[in-house]
Amino acid sequence: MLGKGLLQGLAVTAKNLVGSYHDPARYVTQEYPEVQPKLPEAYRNFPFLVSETADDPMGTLRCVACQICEKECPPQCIYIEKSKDKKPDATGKAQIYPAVFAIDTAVCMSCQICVEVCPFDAIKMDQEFAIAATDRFGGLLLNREQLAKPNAYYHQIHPTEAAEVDERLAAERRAAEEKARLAAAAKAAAPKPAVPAAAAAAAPGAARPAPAGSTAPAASAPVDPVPPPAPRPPSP
Amino acid sequence: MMLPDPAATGLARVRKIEGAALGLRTPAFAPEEGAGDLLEVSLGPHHPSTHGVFRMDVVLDGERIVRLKPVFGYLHRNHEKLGEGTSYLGSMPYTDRLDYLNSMTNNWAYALAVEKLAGIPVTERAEYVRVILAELSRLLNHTCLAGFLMQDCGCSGTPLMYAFREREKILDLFESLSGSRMMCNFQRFGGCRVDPSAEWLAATRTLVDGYGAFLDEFEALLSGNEIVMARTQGVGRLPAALAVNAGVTGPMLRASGVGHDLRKVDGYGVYPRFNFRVPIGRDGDVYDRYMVRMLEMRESISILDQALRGLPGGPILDPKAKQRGLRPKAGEAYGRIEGPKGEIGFFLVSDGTGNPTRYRVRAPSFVNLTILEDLCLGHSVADAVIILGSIDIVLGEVDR
Amino acid sequence: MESPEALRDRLLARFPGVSVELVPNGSPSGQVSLRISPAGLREVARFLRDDAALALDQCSNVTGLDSPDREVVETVKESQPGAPGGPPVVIERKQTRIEPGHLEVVYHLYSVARRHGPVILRARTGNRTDAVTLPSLTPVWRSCEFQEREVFDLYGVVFEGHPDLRRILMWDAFAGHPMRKDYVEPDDYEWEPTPHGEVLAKARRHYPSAAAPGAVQPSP
Amino acid sequence: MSDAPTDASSPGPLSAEERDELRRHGILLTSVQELYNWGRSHSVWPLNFGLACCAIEMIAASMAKFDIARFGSEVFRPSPRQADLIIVSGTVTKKMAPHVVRLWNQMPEPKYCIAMGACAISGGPFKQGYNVLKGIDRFIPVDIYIPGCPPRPEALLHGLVQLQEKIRQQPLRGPDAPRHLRSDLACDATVPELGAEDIEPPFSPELWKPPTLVRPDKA
Repeated sequence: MLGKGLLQGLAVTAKNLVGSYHDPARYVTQEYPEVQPKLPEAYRNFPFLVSETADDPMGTLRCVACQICEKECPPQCIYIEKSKDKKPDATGKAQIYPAVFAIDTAVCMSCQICVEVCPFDAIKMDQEFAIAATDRFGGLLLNREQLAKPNAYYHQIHPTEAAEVDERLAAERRAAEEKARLAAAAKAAAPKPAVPAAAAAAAPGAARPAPAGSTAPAASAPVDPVPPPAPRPPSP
Repeated sequence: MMLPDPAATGLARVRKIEGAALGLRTPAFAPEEGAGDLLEVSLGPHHPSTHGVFRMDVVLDGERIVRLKPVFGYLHRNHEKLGEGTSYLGSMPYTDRLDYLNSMTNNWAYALAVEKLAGIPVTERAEYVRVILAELSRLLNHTCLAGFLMQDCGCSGTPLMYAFREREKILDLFESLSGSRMMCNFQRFGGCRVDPSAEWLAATRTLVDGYGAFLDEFEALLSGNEIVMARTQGVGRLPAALAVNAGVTGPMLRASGVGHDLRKVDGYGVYPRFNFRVPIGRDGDVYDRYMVRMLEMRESISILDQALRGLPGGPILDPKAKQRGLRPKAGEAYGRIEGPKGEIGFFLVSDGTGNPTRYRVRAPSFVNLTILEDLCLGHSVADAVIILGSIDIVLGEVDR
Repeated sequence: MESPEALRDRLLARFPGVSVELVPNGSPSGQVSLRISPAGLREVARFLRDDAALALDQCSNVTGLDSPDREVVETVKESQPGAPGGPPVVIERKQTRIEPGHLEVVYHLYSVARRHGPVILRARTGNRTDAVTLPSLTPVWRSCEFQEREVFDLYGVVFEGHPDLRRILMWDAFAGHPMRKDYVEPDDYEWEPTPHGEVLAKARRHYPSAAAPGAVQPSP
Repeated sequence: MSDAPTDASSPGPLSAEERDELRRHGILLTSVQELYNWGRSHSVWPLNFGLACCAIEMIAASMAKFDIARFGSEVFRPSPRQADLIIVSGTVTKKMAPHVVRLWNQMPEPKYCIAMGACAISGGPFKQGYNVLKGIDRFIPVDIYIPGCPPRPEALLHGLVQLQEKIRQQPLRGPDAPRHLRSDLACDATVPELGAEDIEPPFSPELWKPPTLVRPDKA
C-alpha cells in the first residue's frame, strides 16, 4: 500500500520522541560543561612528562633526554636538548636531564608512539582536552615546566597502567641493586678489581660505581635497543 | 563477461520493494541532444553535499547533466610523500587519517602490507580482534553512510541523528580500547597494540546483541519509505561489466550484482572460518547500494557474534615482532583488504632501509569515483548529489 | 593460475616483438612482476584481459615509481704493459658511472571472474626528462583513468592515448612533479618551534646565525 | 551604545560583585553593549563547512550526544552570507586556501574564526607536505585555536564557550573594538593565487608576520 512506509517511519520517529523522555538509551545528550565526560582510562590526548614528586618536578623528571621519542615522533613535534651537566635524579643517581623539552601541541597527532618507544616510562599521555587557546605559540607550545606532571597524577588518570609501570620499575630497581650487590661482592672477592666484561655489558647501570640504593634506569634495556643518538650538532 | 553464479553459496540478493509496483514514478531521464542552452555550474569544493572538499564541474542542459568532471586535490595532503620519509611504524598513525571514518580497517590494510613485505606472522588472537574491529568499523561506516545519504536525499537530520547516536556507541568502544575515538592507531605488525579486556569484550557483546534491533528500526524508518524509493530507485544504474572494468569495489560493485568480496576471494585473516553471506544487488542503482550496505551490516553482526564466541586466548602481539626500526629486505608487496568502502590496498617498496622508497595507497573511494560521470549523465543535479552520496567517498583517501 | 614463468613464456610466444622480463622480488610476499617493453604494453594488457584462462578483468592499482640517476662506483681492472720484457701490470681503477634514472609504472591486475591475481605489469620510460611517454591502459581498463592522471601529475609520465590527461591532484598551473625523489619544495620555511631532521637543515639554511635579527622571545 | 563613561567624574561600570549583589535584590542592570554581546554570543551560527577529519567531529558535536544547540550554534548555514563563525575543521591545502579565504571574505561582519585541530592551526602532522598550508592564520585572523587531532567534540564545545566569552568581552568602542566597528582595519583578507610552485603570496603580509623566534627557554 502506498504510504505504509511513511507511516512506519513516522511511528519510529514518534517512538524516539516519546522514548527520549523516559528511556536513557534514547536520550543520549551529555551536558558537557556542566557534566564532565567520563573518559575511559585508555583515553589519550597529549603527552606529558612524568616526575616522581610534585614538589620538585624539574629535579625528579624520569626523562634522561635520550631523544628516542624526538626521533620517532611521526610529525616531529618534540624538541629536546640534552643538559651539559648531570643532576641527581629522584634516587640520587647522576643523570643527564633535558635542558629543553618542548612539545608543540598544535602539531601533535596524539598517536602515542613516543610513549611506546620510551624505555624509561618518562613520557605518558595526558587526558586534558579543554586547552583551547587564543595564542598559537604562547598557548600551544608547551615547555618542560608545563609538561611535567607528578606520578600521582599519572596514577589518577591511568590507574591500571601506572600501577603496572610502578611495579615494573620497582622490579628493575631491585634487579639492578641485586646485580650491583653481586658485582660488589665479586669485586671484593677477586684479588684484582676487574669487572667482568659480561657483567658490565649486562648491567651498565650497575657496572659503574653507583651509590647504594641507586636506580639504574639504563639497565631496563628496551626490547629493541638502538644505538644512542649521535650528539646533536649545535642548533641555530 | 563472466561472473560468478549468484546462486552459488554465500550470496544474498537484496530484497526490494519495487517503487513502480506501488505506483511511484521512478526517474528515467535520457540525454537529449541540443535541447537548450548549456549552463556550466561548479559544485563545490565548498558545497554542503559533496562530503568534504570535492568539486564537480557540471554542464547542464536545463536540469539535465550533459557533462560532469570531478575535480580532486582539495585535500591532497601528500600522504604518500610523507610515508616515504617516515619509518614503517611512523606511518601507522597517518593511515588513520586516510579514510577517517574507518581507521581500524586502514590500520589493518597497512599492517597486512607490511606483514607481507617483511614476512611477519600474526598471532591467532590478534587475527580475531582484527576481525572484530573491522566489522565494528563496517557497522559504523555503513550506518553513517546511510545517514549521510538520507541527508543528501533531503531527509534532513533525523536519520543522520540516529546514525550518529549509534556511531557514538561504537566510538566509545574504540576509545576505551585504543584511547582515541577516531584515530585509533591500533594495529601493529604481527598483532594489535592492546589486548582487549573481558569488560571490553562484554561491552562489545552488548552492542552487537542490540545492533540488530537498531537496524530493524532504522530500516523501518527508511527502507520501505516511499519517498526514499522514489528518490533512489532507478537512479545512477551501474552495469556490472562497467563496474568491474572501472575497478569499482566494495558495496558499489556488489550492488551491481557482482559477488566480489575480498573476505571471501582472498580469505585474508581468519575470515574463512566464519560463516557469512555476501549481499548483492540487482539493478546497481542508488537504492541497491543502500540496501546492500544494510544487508552487509546484518552479516557483520553475524561475523561479530562468531568472532566474539571463537576468540582464542594467547598473546595479542608477538613480542619478538619488530615494530620500531623495522628494515624489511629489499622487495615489494601489495596487501589489500575489504574495507567498508571497497578494496583498500597498500603497495610498499622497500630498499632495505627503515623507510619505504614507495608507499602507495590504493584508495577505494578514489577509484570508485571513476564512474561518477557515467552514473550522472542524463540525471538532474539533485540526483547527482545522491549518486555521489551512494558512492560513499571520504576525501581523506580520495585525495590522500 | 599459471606461474609467472609460464605466463612470461606464453607472452613471449604470443608477442614475438615484445620483451617480457621477469622482475624478481626479494620480499617474502613473492609477488613477482613482468616488465613489458612500452611498445607492446597495450597489446599485452588487452590479451591478459581477454584471455579466457587469465581473464584479468580488473586493474586494481596503478602506481608510479621514480628511480633517479644513480652514481655507480665500479672497480675496473686494466692490464698495462709493464717494464719491457716483463709481464703486464694489472692496475685497478675506480670508475664512477652515472646510471641513468627512469620512471616506472606498475599495474596490479586481478581477475574478478576467476578470483585470482595479482599479475603485476611494469613498464619503464627511457629517462626522466624527455622520453617519458608510455602507452595508456585506460582504453583497456577504465580504472586506470584517474590513477594514470595521478601518475602524470605527481611523476610526470605522459600516457599516450589517455582520453583526458590533465593534472588531477595539484592545480593546473603547478609546474613540478612532487612525488619525484628530486623534487624541491617551494622555499616556504618559517620558524618552527620543534625542528630536527630535515626541518633543522632547512632552519640552518634560513637562519645561518643563531640569533636571527629581531629575535623575540614568546611569553611561556 | 552610550555605555562607557565619557568623563572621569561619572562612576565607572559596576563590578561583577556589585552586579550580583544588586541581582540578589531583584535589580537587573545591563547596558546596550552587554545586551548586544549577550545576544550575539548565544547565536553564533557556524558555516556548514568541513574540510577533513575534524569535520566529522564537528558533525558529531552537532548531533544528539554533544548537542551544540545548547549553545545556540546548531544552525549550520550552508551559505557564508548567513554565517557568523567559520570553523576551519581540517587540513587546509594550498589548493583549497583561496577558497577558504574567499568564504571568509563572503561572511558578513561581525565574524569569527575557530581553527579546529592541529592541521588548521599549523598544518599539524601534514605540515611538511608540499601542498599543505601551515596554518590558516596566515590568511584569516583566528580567534580560538583548538589543538587535538582531532579534538574531541567536548573540546570543540570548550572552544566555542571561550569564543562566546570573547564576544561578551568585546567593547563596542575604543581601540579594542572589533574589526567591523573600526575604520582603520580592513575586513577583507588577501586571497592567494595558485602559482607555478606555491600560492602567492604564501601568507597575507598585513595579517601575519613570519616568526623569527628563538627557542623559548634557550639563549
